[in-house]
Amino acid sequence: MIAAAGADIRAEEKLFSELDAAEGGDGDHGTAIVTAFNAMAKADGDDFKTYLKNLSDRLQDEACGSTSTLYGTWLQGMSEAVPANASELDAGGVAAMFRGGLDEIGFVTRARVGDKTLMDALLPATDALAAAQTQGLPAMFAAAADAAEKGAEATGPMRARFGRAKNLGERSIGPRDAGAASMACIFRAFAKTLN
Amino acid sequence: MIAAAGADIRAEEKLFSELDAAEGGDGDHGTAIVTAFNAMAKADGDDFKTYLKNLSDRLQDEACGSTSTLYGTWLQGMSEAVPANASELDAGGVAAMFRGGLDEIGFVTRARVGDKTLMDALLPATDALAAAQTQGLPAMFAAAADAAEKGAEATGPMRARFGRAKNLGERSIGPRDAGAASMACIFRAFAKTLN
Amino acid sequence: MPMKKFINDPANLTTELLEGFALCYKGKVKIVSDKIVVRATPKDDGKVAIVTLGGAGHEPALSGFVGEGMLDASVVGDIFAAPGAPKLLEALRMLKREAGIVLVTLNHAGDRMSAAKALREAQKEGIRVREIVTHEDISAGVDTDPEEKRGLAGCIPLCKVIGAAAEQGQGLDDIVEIGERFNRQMATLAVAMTGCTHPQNGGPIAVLPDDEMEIGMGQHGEAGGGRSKLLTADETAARMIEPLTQATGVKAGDTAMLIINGVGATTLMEMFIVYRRAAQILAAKGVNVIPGACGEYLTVQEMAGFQMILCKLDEDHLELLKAEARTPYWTA
Amino acid sequence: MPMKKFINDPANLTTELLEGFALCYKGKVKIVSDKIVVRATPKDDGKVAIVTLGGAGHEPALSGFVGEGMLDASVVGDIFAAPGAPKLLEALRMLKREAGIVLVTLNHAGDRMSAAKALREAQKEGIRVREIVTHEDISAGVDTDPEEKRGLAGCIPLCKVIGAAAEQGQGLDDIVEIGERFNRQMATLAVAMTGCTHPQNGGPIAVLPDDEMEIGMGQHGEAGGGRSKLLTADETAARMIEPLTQATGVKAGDTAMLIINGVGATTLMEMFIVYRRAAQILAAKGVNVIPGACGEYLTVQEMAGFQMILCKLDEDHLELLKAEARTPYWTA
Ligand SMILES: Nc1ncnc2c1ncn2[C@@H]1O[C@H](COP(=O)(O)OP(=O)(O)O)[C@@H](O)[C@H]1O
Ligand SMILES: Nc1ncnc2c1ncn2[C@@H]1O[C@H](COP(=O)(O)OP(=O)(O)O)[C@@H](O)[C@H]1O
Ligand SMILES: [Mg+2]
Ligand SMILES: [Mg+2]
Ligand SMILES: [Mg+2]
Ligand SMILES: [Mg+2]
Repeated sequence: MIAAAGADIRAEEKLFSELDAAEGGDGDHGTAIVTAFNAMAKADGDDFKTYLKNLSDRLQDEACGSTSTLYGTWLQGMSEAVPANASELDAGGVAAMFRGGLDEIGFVTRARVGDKTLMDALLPATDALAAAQTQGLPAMFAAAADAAEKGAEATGPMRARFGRAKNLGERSIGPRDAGAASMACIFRAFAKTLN
Repeated sequence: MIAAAGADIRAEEKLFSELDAAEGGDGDHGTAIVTAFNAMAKADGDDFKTYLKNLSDRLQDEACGSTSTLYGTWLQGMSEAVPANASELDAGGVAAMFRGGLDEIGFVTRARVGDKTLMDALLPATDALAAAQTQGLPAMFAAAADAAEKGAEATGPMRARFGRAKNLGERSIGPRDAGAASMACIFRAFAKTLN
Repeated sequence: MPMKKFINDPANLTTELLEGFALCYKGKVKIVSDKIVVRATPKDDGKVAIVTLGGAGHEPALSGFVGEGMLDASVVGDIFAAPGAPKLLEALRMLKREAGIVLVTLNHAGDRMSAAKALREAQKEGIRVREIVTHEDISAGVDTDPEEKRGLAGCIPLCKVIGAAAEQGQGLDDIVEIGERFNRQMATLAVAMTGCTHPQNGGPIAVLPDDEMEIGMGQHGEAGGGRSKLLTADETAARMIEPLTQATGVKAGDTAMLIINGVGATTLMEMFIVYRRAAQILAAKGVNVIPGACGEYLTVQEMAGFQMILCKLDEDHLELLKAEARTPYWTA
Repeated sequence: MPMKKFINDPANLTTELLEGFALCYKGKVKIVSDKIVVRATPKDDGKVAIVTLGGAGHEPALSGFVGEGMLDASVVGDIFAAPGAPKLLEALRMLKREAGIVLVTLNHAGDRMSAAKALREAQKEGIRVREIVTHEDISAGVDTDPEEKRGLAGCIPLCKVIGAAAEQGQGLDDIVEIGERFNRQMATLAVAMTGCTHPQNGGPIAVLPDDEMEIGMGQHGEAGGGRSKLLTADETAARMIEPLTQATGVKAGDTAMLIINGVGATTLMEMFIVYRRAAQILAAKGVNVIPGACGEYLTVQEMAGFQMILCKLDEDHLELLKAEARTPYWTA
């Protein structure tokens, strides 16, 4: 799943950097997220907990910027939320894992829905996973991908309140948030591999 | 005469800077020669010797670069070549005055005709003044202006061997030399005021 | 138009630039563990250590100020990107000492998040460390919540001051007090005239129309809101020094220092001309302006523009600024 | 496109920039007689004085190196233009002393002509002064007549060396010998990637196509002849360090110093990357490369490019380079 998402992310690298620049950021989100996936490609681990922790560590070691800490924290939270030695997860376990990731991110940033950050995609996607728990993994991820995409779309007319883009004020309105767009791309890739 | 030449020089300021840049110099000859004429406008003196010396001093005080020393030296040489207290000069005196200026410039630079510098205009103009001595001042300056202009024209196809432009080598070929062009402009202005 | 920079593979930018920096100043600094710049000869560990973190691409900042009298370590991220929390934690472990550590964090989301994560872990491990967050950019308005204000080049004189205090052997709490007082009394405002290119992806940052400039530009070319037609140097200086004076509260009889930090393509010629007018305006207000600095300290690639930093100084700051410093890019 | 610079009336550029410079570094320098920059506290006049001359627009050069351990005076012309001979003569009169004066002249037509005129007059007046002409630019070819080679930023380490010798109280002849030996053993090569704008007339200098660079560019953007497509940092470093090694004769076992002088818009990031490769190549040849410098010392407005300076060092040079210097833009 990481490999598939990595491929889709790499294909859109330029777009993510352009969105970062367009909303008033420093135009490097594409570079950051691609570096993150390159780092994650080197991770391994026999069970979910170890693998997720390894993903988090690799990513934080090699990727920099907000992306490093946000994604690193997300993966770390997921790792902490899965049981030790588990090498399979049921629908409830997956939903709990993503909930754990979201909770941990909440510790490093105060951003929530409406602040024009990746939280606009991640929050509804995590909620959708939980809501669709009874319908099995493919349906859960399809719902999450739709929710993430809708969330990312909605960031266009928002005014950035966190991250570098916030300094632009009114002028940040228009383009989607770079981090929300890449997060939606990741959930879409997850959904595709499960179908 | 200085005032008239100054007006013509000012009108062409941009051209002289462009020629300086085009032949591979630093694109400031227009600025330098205009500064020189602004400085000279403040000079006075009751006789030729004092006035010329004053022109030279003012110019060297305020103008900078090669122009400062070349023109300053030229005027100083002229001052030294005229008799003390003279407030009028006959044709021979004028020719001798310009000859003195040229000789003194020869002290600060080894450039001669063919090196793509102001010497390509000044040398033939000074010779023409001497050659036309018997025909009176207006004819002398008309001949000098023609000679200076022909000399400046001829610098186009030359390869610069002195000044900043020399570093361009082959690529200095094409545009006229900036200093030769401004020198020709000065002689033309002198010729016009005498007509 | 292709990007015109002297670089090799964009992926290796930070590693290569740090290698070159360390080779060039090998008497003064060295790289440990890939992205941590430390002094060639460490400071006596009975003294408080000063550490900072930040992305690359802003050279000489921040690593150029590692050395005698200023920083003990600079933890470097990728271009314009904060280093990850694990790297910072590693540096904090390396400098762990009873006297303690001061971590200087510029207020940018990435740096703050890395610092928060690393500090939480460091404190768990019993490392004695206190953070000073700089947020002296007044482009969002003098009265804006400090949490919302960016940290710009004002961190450099701040590091000079606390670095000197640490060198004197002052205690952790005193150093933090001196630093926070300096922090509160300084303000920075940036202006940009042209954008620049991101050296990794070649993309444009902060494009400005041919006849406009922007007061309030951020450290990475993030926009600031104060667009105007081109102004003269004197007009620009006046527009910037007035709010800075207001923000710092500098008034007649006070002592202050003025720094012009070029961000890339703006010449020292221009910085001197701007410094001149700003210093004249301060002098006319009766402020005692001590010698300052004009130069490139914290840059934004080849962007044309500068940051104007005004620091109101107390007696102790004045003395600490004068104390010996021998880093690659700041000496006293 | 209008010129984008923070300036006022272009006619006052030099005066205003010098005023700003002197205000900013008032503890170290002051302006006398309009365009002569001297130390705030003069050196003991039992010691030889070091003077140089040159146009403005190259800041911090040359006035930025006036101060303890380097220059006693810098005589400044207008933008890119040598000062007139009378100004230089005035400075020589001001510094007249039995110990003598060394005048450092960069080999450019205007500077040479002013120096020649002023020296002739000074000698008539019994002022003891000797000239060192720098002409270390090898762009015209290593074997070119020195009279035909330009003086670039190599004059700065040269001034450091002779400045230190003067500070030690060495005699005029010894200082000239040390300086001429340093002069013969150094070489500089410049490269440009973009042109710049003349700050007085707004005209373009040294326009380069979007995908080309030029090795051999002069101090004022005068062309040099080595046009090529854009090269990487490593390729550029290799193409430049090889002829410099040849010109200086640096070989295994020798000690050398490498300096990268940014001319305007090129970032320190890039200079470090270039320094890295050039130093690695020298080290691979068995050369002992001592700590060097990367920074903007002698600039050409906002041009992108740099000068690479290689100096082969004798024992005495090595020691003189390390001696204390506390000028605004060069310290040791
Ligand atoms: N404080 C924050 N809280 C939540 N998300 C943030 C925050 N700061 C940045 N982001 C997210 O990170 C994205 C930018 O990532 P990136 O460009 O890699 O970081 P940087 O700001 O270090 O250049 C933004 O588009 C936004 O989605
Ligand atoms: N060594 C020299 N000998 C004769 N003329 C020279 C010399 N150097 C420069 N010139 C003349 O001066 C002109 C350039 O003047 P200017 O641009 O004012 O000087 P600078 O070279 O100081 O920028 C050249 O076009 C040339 O005619
Ligand atoms: Mg970004
Ligand atoms: Mg010129
Ligand atoms: Mg970034
Ligand atoms: Mg010139």
